[in-house]
Amino acid sequence: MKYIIAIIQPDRLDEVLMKLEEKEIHLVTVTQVMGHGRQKGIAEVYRSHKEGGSLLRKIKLEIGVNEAFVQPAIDAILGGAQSGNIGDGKIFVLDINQCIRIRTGEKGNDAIG
Amino acid sequence: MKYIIAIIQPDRLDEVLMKLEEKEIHLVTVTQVMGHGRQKGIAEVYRSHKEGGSLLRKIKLEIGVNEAFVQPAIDAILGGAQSGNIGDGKIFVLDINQCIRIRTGEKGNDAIG
Amino acid sequence: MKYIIAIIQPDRLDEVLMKLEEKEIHLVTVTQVMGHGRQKGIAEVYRSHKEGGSLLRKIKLEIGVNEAFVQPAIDAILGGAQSGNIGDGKIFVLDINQCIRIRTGEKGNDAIG
Amino acid sequence: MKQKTLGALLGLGLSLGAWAQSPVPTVDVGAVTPTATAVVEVAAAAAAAPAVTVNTGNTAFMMICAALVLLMTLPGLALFYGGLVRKKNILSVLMHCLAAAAIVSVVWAVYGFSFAFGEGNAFFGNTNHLFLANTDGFNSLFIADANGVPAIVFVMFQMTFAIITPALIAGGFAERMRFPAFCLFTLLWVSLIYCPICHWVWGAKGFLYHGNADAWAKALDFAGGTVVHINAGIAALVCALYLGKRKGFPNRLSPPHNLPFAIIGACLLWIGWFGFNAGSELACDQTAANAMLYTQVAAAVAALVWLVLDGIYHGKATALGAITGAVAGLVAITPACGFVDLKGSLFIGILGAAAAWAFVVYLKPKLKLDDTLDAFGVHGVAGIVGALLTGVFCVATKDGMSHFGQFVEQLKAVAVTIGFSALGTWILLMLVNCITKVRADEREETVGLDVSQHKESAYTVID
Amino acid sequence: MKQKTLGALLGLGLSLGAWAQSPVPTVDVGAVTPTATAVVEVAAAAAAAPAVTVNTGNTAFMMICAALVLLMTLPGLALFYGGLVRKKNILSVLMHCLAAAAIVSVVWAVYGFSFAFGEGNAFFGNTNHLFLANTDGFNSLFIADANGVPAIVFVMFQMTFAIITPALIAGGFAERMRFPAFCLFTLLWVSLIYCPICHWVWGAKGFLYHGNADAWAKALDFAGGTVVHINAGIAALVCALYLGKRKGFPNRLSPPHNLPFAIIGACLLWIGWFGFNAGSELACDQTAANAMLYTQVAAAVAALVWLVLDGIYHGKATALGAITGAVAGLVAITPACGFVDLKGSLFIGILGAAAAWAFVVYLKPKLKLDDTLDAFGVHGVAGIVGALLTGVFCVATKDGMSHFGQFVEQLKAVAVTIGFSALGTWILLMLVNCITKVRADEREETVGLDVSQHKESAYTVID
Amino acid sequence: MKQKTLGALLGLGLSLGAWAQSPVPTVDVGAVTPTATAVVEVAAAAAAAPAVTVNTGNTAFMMICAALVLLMTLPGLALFYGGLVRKKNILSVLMHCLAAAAIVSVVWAVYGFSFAFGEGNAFFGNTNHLFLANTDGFNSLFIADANGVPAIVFVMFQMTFAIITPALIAGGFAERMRFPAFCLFTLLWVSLIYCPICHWVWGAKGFLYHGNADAWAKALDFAGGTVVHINAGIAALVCALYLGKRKGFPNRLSPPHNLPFAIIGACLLWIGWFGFNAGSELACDQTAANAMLYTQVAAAVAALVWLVLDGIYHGKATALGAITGAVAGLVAITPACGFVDLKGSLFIGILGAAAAWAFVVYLKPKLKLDDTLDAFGVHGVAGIVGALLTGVFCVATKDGMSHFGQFVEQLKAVAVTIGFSALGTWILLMLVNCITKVRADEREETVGLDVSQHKESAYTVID
Ligand SMILES: Nc1ncnc2c1ncn2[C@@H]1O[C@H](COP(=O)(O)OP(=O)(O)O)[C@@H](O)[C@H]1O
Ligand SMILES: Nc1ncnc2c1ncn2[C@@H]1O[C@H](COP(=O)(O)OP(=O)(O)O)[C@@H](O)[C@H]1O
Ligand SMILES: Nc1ncnc2c1ncn2[C@@H]1O[C@H](COP(=O)(O)OP(=O)(O)O)[C@@H](O)[C@H]1O
Repeated sequence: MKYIIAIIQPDRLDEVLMKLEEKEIHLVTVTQVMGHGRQKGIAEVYRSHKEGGSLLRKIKLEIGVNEAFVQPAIDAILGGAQSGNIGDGKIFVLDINQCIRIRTGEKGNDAIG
Repeated sequence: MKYIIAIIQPDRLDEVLMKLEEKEIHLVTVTQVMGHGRQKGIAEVYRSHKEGGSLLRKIKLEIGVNEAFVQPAIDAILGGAQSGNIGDGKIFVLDINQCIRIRTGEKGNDAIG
Repeated sequence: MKYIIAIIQPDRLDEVLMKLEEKEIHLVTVTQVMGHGRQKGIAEVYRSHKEGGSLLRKIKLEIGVNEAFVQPAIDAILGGAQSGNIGDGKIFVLDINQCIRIRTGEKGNDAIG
Repeated sequence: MKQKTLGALLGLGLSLGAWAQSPVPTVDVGAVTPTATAVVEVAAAAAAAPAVTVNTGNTAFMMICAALVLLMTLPGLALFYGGLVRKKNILSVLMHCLAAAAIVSVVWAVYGFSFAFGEGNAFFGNTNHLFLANTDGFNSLFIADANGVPAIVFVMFQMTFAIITPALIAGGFAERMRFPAFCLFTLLWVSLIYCPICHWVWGAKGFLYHGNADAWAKALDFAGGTVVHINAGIAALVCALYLGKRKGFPNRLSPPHNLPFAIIGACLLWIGWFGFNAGSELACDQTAANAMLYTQVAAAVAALVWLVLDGIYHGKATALGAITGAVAGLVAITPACGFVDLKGSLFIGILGAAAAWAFVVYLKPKLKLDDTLDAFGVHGVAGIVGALLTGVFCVATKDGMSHFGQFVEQLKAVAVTIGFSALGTWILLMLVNCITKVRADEREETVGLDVSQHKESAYTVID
Repeated sequence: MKQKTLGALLGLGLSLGAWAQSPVPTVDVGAVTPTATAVVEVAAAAAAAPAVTVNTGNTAFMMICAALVLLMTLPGLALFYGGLVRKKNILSVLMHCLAAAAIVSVVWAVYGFSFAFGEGNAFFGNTNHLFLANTDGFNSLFIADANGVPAIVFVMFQMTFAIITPALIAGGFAERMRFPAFCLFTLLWVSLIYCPICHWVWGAKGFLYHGNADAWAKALDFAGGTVVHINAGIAALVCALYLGKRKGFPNRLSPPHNLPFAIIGACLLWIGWFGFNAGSELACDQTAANAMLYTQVAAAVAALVWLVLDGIYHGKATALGAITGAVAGLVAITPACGFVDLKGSLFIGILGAAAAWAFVVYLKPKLKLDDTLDAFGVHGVAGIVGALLTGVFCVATKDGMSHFGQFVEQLKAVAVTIGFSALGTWILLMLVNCITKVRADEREETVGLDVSQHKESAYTVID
Repeated sequence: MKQKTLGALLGLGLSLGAWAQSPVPTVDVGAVTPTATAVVEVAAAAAAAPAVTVNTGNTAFMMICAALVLLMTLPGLALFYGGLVRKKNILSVLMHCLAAAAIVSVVWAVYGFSFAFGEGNAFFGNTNHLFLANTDGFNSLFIADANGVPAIVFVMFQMTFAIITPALIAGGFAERMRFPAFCLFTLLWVSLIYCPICHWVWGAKGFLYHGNADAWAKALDFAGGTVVHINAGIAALVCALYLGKRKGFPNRLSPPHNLPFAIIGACLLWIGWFGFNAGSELACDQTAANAMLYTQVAAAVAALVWLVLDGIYHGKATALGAITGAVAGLVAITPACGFVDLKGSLFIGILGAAAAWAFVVYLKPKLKLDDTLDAFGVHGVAGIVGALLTGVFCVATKDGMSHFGQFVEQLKAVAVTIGFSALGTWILLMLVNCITKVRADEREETVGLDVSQHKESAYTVID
């Protein structure tokens, strides 16, 4: 089982979720995050005080999947989030060594979906 | 050392934290997240605009523990968060290969607790 | 490749980001979290209702790096976040087994930076 | 001879005129009989004058005061309450105020005003003013009349009182009442509880109206301590008991989700209260001016008292304490503001806040009572203290009775109000519950009333 | 003989005086003929009196009303709109209201008032009042005059109307218009669209002013149904069409980011509307009082109608529905509030809200029209309904024409307003677009107008 | 012969009456000597009339204005300041306004008013009005009297000025002052700094009061440029310097946590300012009307100026700039609004905003001054500019002195205010610091003043 973490642009969320649904990936956890990256934001000003604008709003997706779904998930995310512009974000894939469905207590591959 | 990630219903947070305390697990990081899952929310309406209501408020817990505490932690979470209803959430267990306590710089198993 | 998760005090964020920049680590994802820890907050009161104050505002950093950058990243975080007081937080290091840059689709070590 | 009478007549006319600020005609009584007719005509006109003339100053004052009292509910009270609940319930609380305003406004225009202020008898109004019949121009039934304020302004001003009272009750059942039940309850409560009590205390023939010579209790209630605050406070207590505790009470309560909202609301309540208290004089005169100042002083000193008590008891002066204290002071001074002096307003503010603090902060936790937003703790307790102290600190008692005598009159009015409001509210709740479930079920409560009752969320999480 | 006439003269003077609240002089008629002269002088003085005296009551009322109408825009409308957009665009919406207030205030003082209310002819004002020339003291050109209200107060009161109208339009182009274009558009629109229409409908010689004997259409518009609401609603519709849909419309819309803000805004609009409607009487009298009450009733019943329709159609009564309904009712009653009775206000509130609901909730999605905040759906639709129904429910038609005749007059005024506003707005948009791009480009829209237009974010994420 | 005098007498009585809107008595002078007595009585009564009658229009106006000025502090200023600080400090800022209102209200009623407005001498008031003694009915000491406004209304109106002034200072020490110290400081400051300056500038015998024939400086200050804004601005500067910089200043500052709050606050300040400026006429007349319009125009043009300067300097017009500019304009026009004309109000608005902008945006960063919310930059700078320009643009100078002469008078008053306020504030801070620590320690500042000073958090993170 793999734990997929993806950071994407906020306005791509709906698109990505749609694409994931198409691949039968229904279970996703979404978090609002701030990204510090290559992409430079518009500097903000408040009277005399200037803000670097180095932290930009991003969306983080977390998806626990079985091996079979790793590639489909990645494709779905690329499909929905890729604009070719700086700031599109990243996908990280980590290993899961246990997964439990709280509702039922099921374990492992059956629990993840 | 293991990194436990649990997604639970918001109204179960206090219960889970209490149960964790009982198991001597005091260190937890809590994040507000939105869950896209099997559980369907109540569709919302704003004048003519309908919202799917497919994203529901959830709470994410992150707990770094030594092997000995993995099962107790899982039990505590199940004990506090299980209602038997769709939407109860998931627990994921990942491997940690290093842990450092910022305050002291301690490393490994002594640092985690 | 490693996935570094650090929980720090909110007022240390700028410092840590600066230190990371010095080490040429530009890509960071920042999340607002609540910490349940050894550090006890100031109990709050609302008329007759008392709040434990057991959840404190913290900042979570996530940094995906190549092996070579793991130690520099840790040093930067320690350098920026260490005050010696309870509540300074933790650093966790996890394994990444795949990383993709959404913008280009690049994979692995080239993608992470 | 003639000349003497003339001097008198002039003096009289003068003072009369000054008092009512209406033009004072005088006639040549030196020129005898021939003009007799003319004299009569004119004299008649003169007598009528006060009644037929709009006093623009008083009328402007009353219209603005009505707007200020509505501001107390929309958005004052809505925010004061809304900021104190959980994120998932704020819209339901705001809706309590919005729906109350909408429902009561229509009810008041259609029959509420007639039931409350129709002359009727000691207990009920009548149907003379259904659909605001007989409220054109001036109507000597309503005191405002004598001040050159059109009856319709009186209707509007009183409407805003009828709106805020049921809205106040929401503090008792917030976070757990179903919306349909709320609407029905509000409709019935304002018709069957508020209108009668309003008639008793302020109706020309009401049996608690000090202006009514043969009232059973000549209670002083300048701006609605009994009618509005005790009444709403008691009803809130009954609702809290009838509905039972919220899920997770008292161990898993959340703190206020947005204290700044609560503070904005409290500030607007404070400002609007000037319209509530000073406006209750129904004219813009010395008494109204005093009422405004005493209202301000009582609110201020009450806020200080709460801050000090919080400081002693909790170790810190809290912002929520400051606004709660201010509101308690405003509630306490409401029945008194037109009858007391500076000293009285200071004492009433201090004692009202102290009593409310003792109940809300000290006693309530022991009682395990889930009065969500302390509608009873603040409006009920401070309201009762204020109503009783009005008898103690009033500068002039009714018909010069002893202050103790006045205190007893106050006590009688308070007792009647408490009894009727408590009993009536309980009965209405049971009635409503037969028609539509009053209490939200566990799931509705867990997901929050905003989504479960209104299919809306107040805020977006991801933007 | 003489005595008789004299008696009459006194009676007259008396009533006159009473009506204008000016002192009533009386003369020694015992001493016959010789004083004839004196009599005349005095009578003259008496007649002149109203014009030269400030009526403090009316003036106080009008000044507070002006403040209330400004409150409708700052922060009422700003919040009502701002709460409904996305987090990343709220500042841009608030800026629409702030900038409109700043720009229009200056324009109005410099030439706007003169263009709108200068006597001029049937179509345009004149330049007699540039920089507020000839507005000291009293000016019989402006009705306020007769009520003892200084002309400058009339200028101020009307200024607040000129401010809110362009601000209302923002509802149509919110979340996608560039700020420089907005400023230029507002400047031109208030000068070339608002001022003329204002002159037609309220100018002494305007061809749509019922007070003008030789008007082409004697339309009744008490407080600005055509001038403000239909005008702004149509302009908003045109802007929405000209600018096109927002990115992601209609599939990827976000819900309101802060409904409580929208509700606070609606409440302040409601309160301020009393100044808007009652103040339009330009005096504090019976009519103003009626206007206030009818405004309240129409808003309340309209809110209920929307709640019921939402309940039937969506299954739940929504908070956004409650405030949208209330605003629709306020819009609908605006042209009517001084001409109808309770019955009329109830019907107009009901029908105005029902029509707006049908368009906004039912029809709009089918039209795929991106009127961001339903400025047309609420102000345009309810405005038109209200303007037409004023002809149906007015208690007294103009010159006692038939209600059908009055309805036709209303229709003519509405048609002219719609035509001119639509055409003029479209032309101005094209004009502005030649000077500076009107529509934000995709990137500006994606990152949000707050950052892209103002280099600011409304809220901090990490604190 | 007699008849002639009679005519004159009538004419006089008439105009007099008209002016004071009080009933005009007339007597039969045709019937000669015998009634002499009667005549005298009545005449006396007539003369007294204006003084003993409440002018309902003026009184209503003043009471509403007092409410508007309180609205400026609660919640206007509270939100304007609160929205600009960090999430963890907003409650502490709101508390500055709430506590100031509570403390000052009591102080004012008990002795503040007496110290400020008791006749006393050129420098101090007296104790004649402790506990508001001798403020019943009318008191010729206070100009309001002549306008038929009860003295108690004047007390209330002035109380709201005494409340907002210390609240304004909070802008200078926000985010780092301990609450107990704040309370003590406010108590002392209002008693020992505000009251005296208020007496100097507005007290009948004040040595800076233009109405005082033997004043040392006949400075024109219509609504409190020196007393309120310069005074508070300077005190804020001194506090900022005394307390030192906040932790992390200037490199690790956070942006405003909730700009919409700041904008709501600014809008309410704007609206309330009408009460502040127009109300300072103490009557509802032509001057008050002018003051209102000029206030509006100055605020509007000032907002535009700031937007343009931001546009040039930062590349974009900012929302924070719009409201900061508006407030600067309002501050600048405050001393002038009753003395200038349209031209003057435009220039004062422009120059006031330009000066404040230059200091806040351009100069301040170079000075490394941590005036948290620019209380000095806005109120101090614009206040000084406005006070001085009042001498330049006033339509009529005092005693027809040259405009340069008037300018010098203004300068003298400004200098005295600055000197006294600066010195006094510094001394009080040192004094307070001996009793209780003024500056929050590092930990209190880091966790935030809300939790460390009040044991509360403004918002919930997890719901
Ligand atoms: N190595 C990384 N570790 C943590 N977060 C990252 C990393 N790389 C990218 N991100 C997240 O993705 C966002 C987009 O990064 P950016 O560098 O703009 O994308 P790109 O890879 O297209 O240049 C960043 O703001 C950051 O939040
Ligand atoms: N595989 C997963 N990956 C990421 N998040 C998940 C996953 N499974 C469940 N979740 C989170 O848990 C929440 C509950 O999921 P749901 O399917 O409703 O629970 P259940 O497993 O009881 O059916 C989801 O909203 C989502 O946030
Ligand atoms: N083992 C852990 N798992 C998850 N979060 C942790 C863990 N240890 C520390 N944290 C986070 O770091 C924060 C600081 O923890 P605390 O115990 O106060 O630090 P210290 O290690 O200095 O005692 C906690 O509030 C929590 O959010």
